[in-house]
Amino acid sequence: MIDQYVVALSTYANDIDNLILLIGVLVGFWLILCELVFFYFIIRFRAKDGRRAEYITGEEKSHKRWISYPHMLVLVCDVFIVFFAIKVWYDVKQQLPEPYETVRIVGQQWAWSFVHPGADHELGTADDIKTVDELHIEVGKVYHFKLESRDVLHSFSVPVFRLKQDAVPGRVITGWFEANGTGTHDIQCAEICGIGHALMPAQIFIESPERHAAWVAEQSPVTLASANQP
Amino acid sequence: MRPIATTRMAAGIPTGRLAIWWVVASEIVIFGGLLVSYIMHRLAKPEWGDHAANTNVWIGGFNTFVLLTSSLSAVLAHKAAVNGDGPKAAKLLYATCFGACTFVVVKALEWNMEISHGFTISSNTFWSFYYTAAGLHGLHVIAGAIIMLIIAETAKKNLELHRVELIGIYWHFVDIVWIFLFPLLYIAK
Amino acid sequence: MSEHAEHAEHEVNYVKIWAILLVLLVISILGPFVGIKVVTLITAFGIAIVKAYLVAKNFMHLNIEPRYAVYLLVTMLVFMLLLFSGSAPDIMKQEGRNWVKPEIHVEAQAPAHH
Amino acid sequence: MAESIPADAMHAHDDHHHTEQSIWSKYVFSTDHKMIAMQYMFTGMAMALIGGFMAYAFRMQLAFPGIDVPGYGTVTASDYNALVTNHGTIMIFWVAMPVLIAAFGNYLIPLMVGCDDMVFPRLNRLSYQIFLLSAIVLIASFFVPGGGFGGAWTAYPPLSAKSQYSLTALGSSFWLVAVALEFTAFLLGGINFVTTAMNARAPGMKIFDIPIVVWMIVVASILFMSSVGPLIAGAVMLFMDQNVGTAFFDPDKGGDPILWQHLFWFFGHPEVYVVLLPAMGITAEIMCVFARKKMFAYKTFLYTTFATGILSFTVWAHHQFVAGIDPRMANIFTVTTLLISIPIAEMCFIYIATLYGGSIRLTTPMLWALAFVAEFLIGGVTGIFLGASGADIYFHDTYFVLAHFHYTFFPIAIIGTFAGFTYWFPKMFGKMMNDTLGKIHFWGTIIPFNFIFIPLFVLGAAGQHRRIYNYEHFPELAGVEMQDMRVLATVSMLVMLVFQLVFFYNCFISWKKKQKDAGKNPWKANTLEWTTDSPPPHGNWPELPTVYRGPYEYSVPGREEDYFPQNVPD
Repeated sequence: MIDQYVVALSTYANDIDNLILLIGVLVGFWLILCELVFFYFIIRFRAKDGRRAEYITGEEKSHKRWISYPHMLVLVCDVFIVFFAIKVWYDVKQQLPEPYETVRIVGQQWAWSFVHPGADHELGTADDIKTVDELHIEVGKVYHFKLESRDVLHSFSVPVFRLKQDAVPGRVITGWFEANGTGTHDIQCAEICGIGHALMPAQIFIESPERHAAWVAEQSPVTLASANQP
Repeated sequence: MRPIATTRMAAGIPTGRLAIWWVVASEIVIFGGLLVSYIMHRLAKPEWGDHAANTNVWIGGFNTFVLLTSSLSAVLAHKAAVNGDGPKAAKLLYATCFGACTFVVVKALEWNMEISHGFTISSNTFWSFYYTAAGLHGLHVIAGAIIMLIIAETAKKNLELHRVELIGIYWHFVDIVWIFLFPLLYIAK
Repeated sequence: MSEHAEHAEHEVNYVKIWAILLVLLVISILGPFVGIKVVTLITAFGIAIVKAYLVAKNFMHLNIEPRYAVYLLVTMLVFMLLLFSGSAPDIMKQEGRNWVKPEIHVEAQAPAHH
Repeated sequence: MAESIPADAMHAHDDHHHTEQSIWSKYVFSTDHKMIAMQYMFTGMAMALIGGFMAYAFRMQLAFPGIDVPGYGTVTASDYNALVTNHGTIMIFWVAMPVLIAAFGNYLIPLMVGCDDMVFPRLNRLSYQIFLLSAIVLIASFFVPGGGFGGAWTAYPPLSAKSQYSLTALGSSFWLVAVALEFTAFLLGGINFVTTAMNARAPGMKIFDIPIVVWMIVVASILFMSSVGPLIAGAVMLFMDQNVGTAFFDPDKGGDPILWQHLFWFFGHPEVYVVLLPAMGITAEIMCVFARKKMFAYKTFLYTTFATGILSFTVWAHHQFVAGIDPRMANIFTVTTLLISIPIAEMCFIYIATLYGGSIRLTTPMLWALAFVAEFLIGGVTGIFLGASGADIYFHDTYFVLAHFHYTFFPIAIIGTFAGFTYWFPKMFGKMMNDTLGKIHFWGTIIPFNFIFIPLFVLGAAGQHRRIYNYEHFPELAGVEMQDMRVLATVSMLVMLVFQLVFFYNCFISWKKKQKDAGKNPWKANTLEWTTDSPPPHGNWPELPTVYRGPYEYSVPGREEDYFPQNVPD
């Protein structure tokens, strides 16, 4: 349903799409049923000469059944939705698989800056690669991100990953993603952050292992890059 | 001419008193929101105990005494009003107002002292909460005192005596807020 | 008026209540001098609750008001409890699942003396 | 001496002696609940025009980026932010609340419970005056140096708290003061509504004889009063952050921006039900009258209302799923959020069941009421996507959210208002409205409405985020077919705005005596307001009515007429 508009490029994107589809089917059923009955009643019970409306209080059990049974069914649907929603939520937001690398993402008015761990896969070392508005990652690897903000709220949103997380000043929020397809896509800011909110586009470059290694080598400070050569 | 609506009592509580309960209810959530925010910060930050140590328990305690006493005179005013003794109710309301003024004056001196010691509203979040919560409460004290003076004026002429009870309920509520502010801001160290 | 009769029946000695409140106030001020944290908490907040109860019951006359007035006020307190329990996991903690507040060093403007 | 007496004092004087009222005391400083209702109604409608104009300006910018919008000029980024912020604020706080709660509440509660005025007429007048002041402050915020506040209607700090981030130092404070004043006005109004409905009921009107719409306005007022406190406290804190240098929401100095979100949404979610319930009440009232049916399971409807009200206090953090709250809390809030769908679904089932066996006349008010149910269903079910935490990761802050809440707020604030206004117009002004013009206006509003927001659902599903004034920087959103959707939405909105002229024309000609007199009870309805003259005189009835039965005794077997007014003895 969603991948018709935005390709799904993370391991959990399809879970989220399927959850949306499940909800769509369940609520769509109720919506269509209600609207059909509703319009049928409007047409069926139009005022006619000589016919009087019925006197139904709706307080008797036999009448109340007509609303109490459907709402039990709604409850059953809710249980399904809750179950799958929490399952997806747990996978995406609550648990963290072991990372291959961790990147640092910092939002500020009005740019994203990214700190890649570089050749040694460790953040906070001398070979970290700092970029602005460009995030380079390798396909098929689990990444953690440490999300921060320098000034106001921002929201790190990657539609192709179906991922969104607000960056809150004063907090470091950890999340994860694993891309399963290459390409270059939008990173957006999804939380209003001032006048330049619309001018805060960044891009994510999902690269094959070879290209990513080449990018890392190209970006790394020369001495470190040569030091790492065997 | 007063609308007939005001004389009805379908809910079993006279209209004025019913409205005061709703006023108190919505005031509970206003102070509640502020105090819940304060308590969450306070529990998270043990170091606020050190900031709180700079408040003066004796001044706070004296102000609690003043408010409790003014509550007593407010409830005695209500009793006088119930007995139909307007002038006596008015005198007791003036006494309550005197308590309110004492409270505000003591508060002002206390703040003056604290500010001169360098504890201003922007020193840190504890002091921000301290001044905001006490200030919001102080505004209620001042507003209550002004309304009380107006009611005392009419009560003196034996008019609208039911209002004495209404301002009393509001006043006791202001008192109760202070009863909780006192340990929260002064005692918990 | 029936309302007045009701008050007469439940006549309480306001001065006595006031005296009790003052005694409680003294206890809550003296509580911290014992120096035990639990005692301080009880003398501070336990007594605050008792004081508030006494004022609400005897001065605000909640004891002779129809029950729903009490329920109304208690409901508001329950809502505040809800607000607390819903937001405390974020505000009250320094870290939670997948997030942490980095240490911030905030110094109060150094007070001269005291 | 006499000429130096202020109008206010004159008015108090008039009250005692029933002399001829001056124009000031009749229209401006009136304490009559009907006049105050009209003041709220027309202030709300004026604010709706301002809010609609803002929508026009920023939708034009979205469809045709960078053009010189006729009547506005170029929409810059800061203009755009200020426009969306104030469009939202105005439509909720200055249109939905004053019209649905204050105007209909003021007009209907005394008339429907059978008394001559609100129990605190002067408090009522004060409430309106504070409200008017708040509206003036809000409009003034656009004309202060720096321009209007542009931090979204949720006003999340630090953006709203620090002027070096928002660049609107004065605008932010004006906005906040306006909102706080508005809350004060509605606290005063709410106390009045609740007390009136509780205490001033006509003799014989038992608790289950109260019309649904009165119940709904009362429950809404109670919800408002019990949820707004934390936000008022928050507003005080935010104001201090802006102007005094405190740091309640500033993490650099030990505050916490998430705290504001909790304080805001603890009020913000019940607020949805605050405006929803009166609209549901109006709809129920109209559907019973024009289906000539007793309300299906009146008591169950009330109990579901109470359940909704209480549940609405437990769901607020579903607005913050991805806002940095602890992810474990999201699970709890998902459960409570989906639970709230049950009472709301039950209310919709009751509407549908009420139609069964009816004798339905499709007059203009009935069309609006039916449209409310049909459209609100869409808004309701799309909310499930957003309440389910897993799906909300994707949908949060996209146009899907926007389309969802417009599918709830548009039926509430616009359809509900038109339903109520056209239904009670004969009572308010003593004239029938033109039915043909009314229907033209109806279809001219409903059809474009769907064409505005269905494209926005699609855009949301495609990942388009809200509050972005120009999509050219996001290649994935700047595609041709996406832009076509935006143009479709904008054009539909223009069509809808044009059709509103029909409504004003209809009001004008109906009021100008071109239509027939309404008489006391043109719709043959049961509730008490239809037993007095149209428009009701000062004091409402020469002699206040007594109530003998419930409000929805339509088509009672064994009675010749198909209605049975509440004040007619057995």
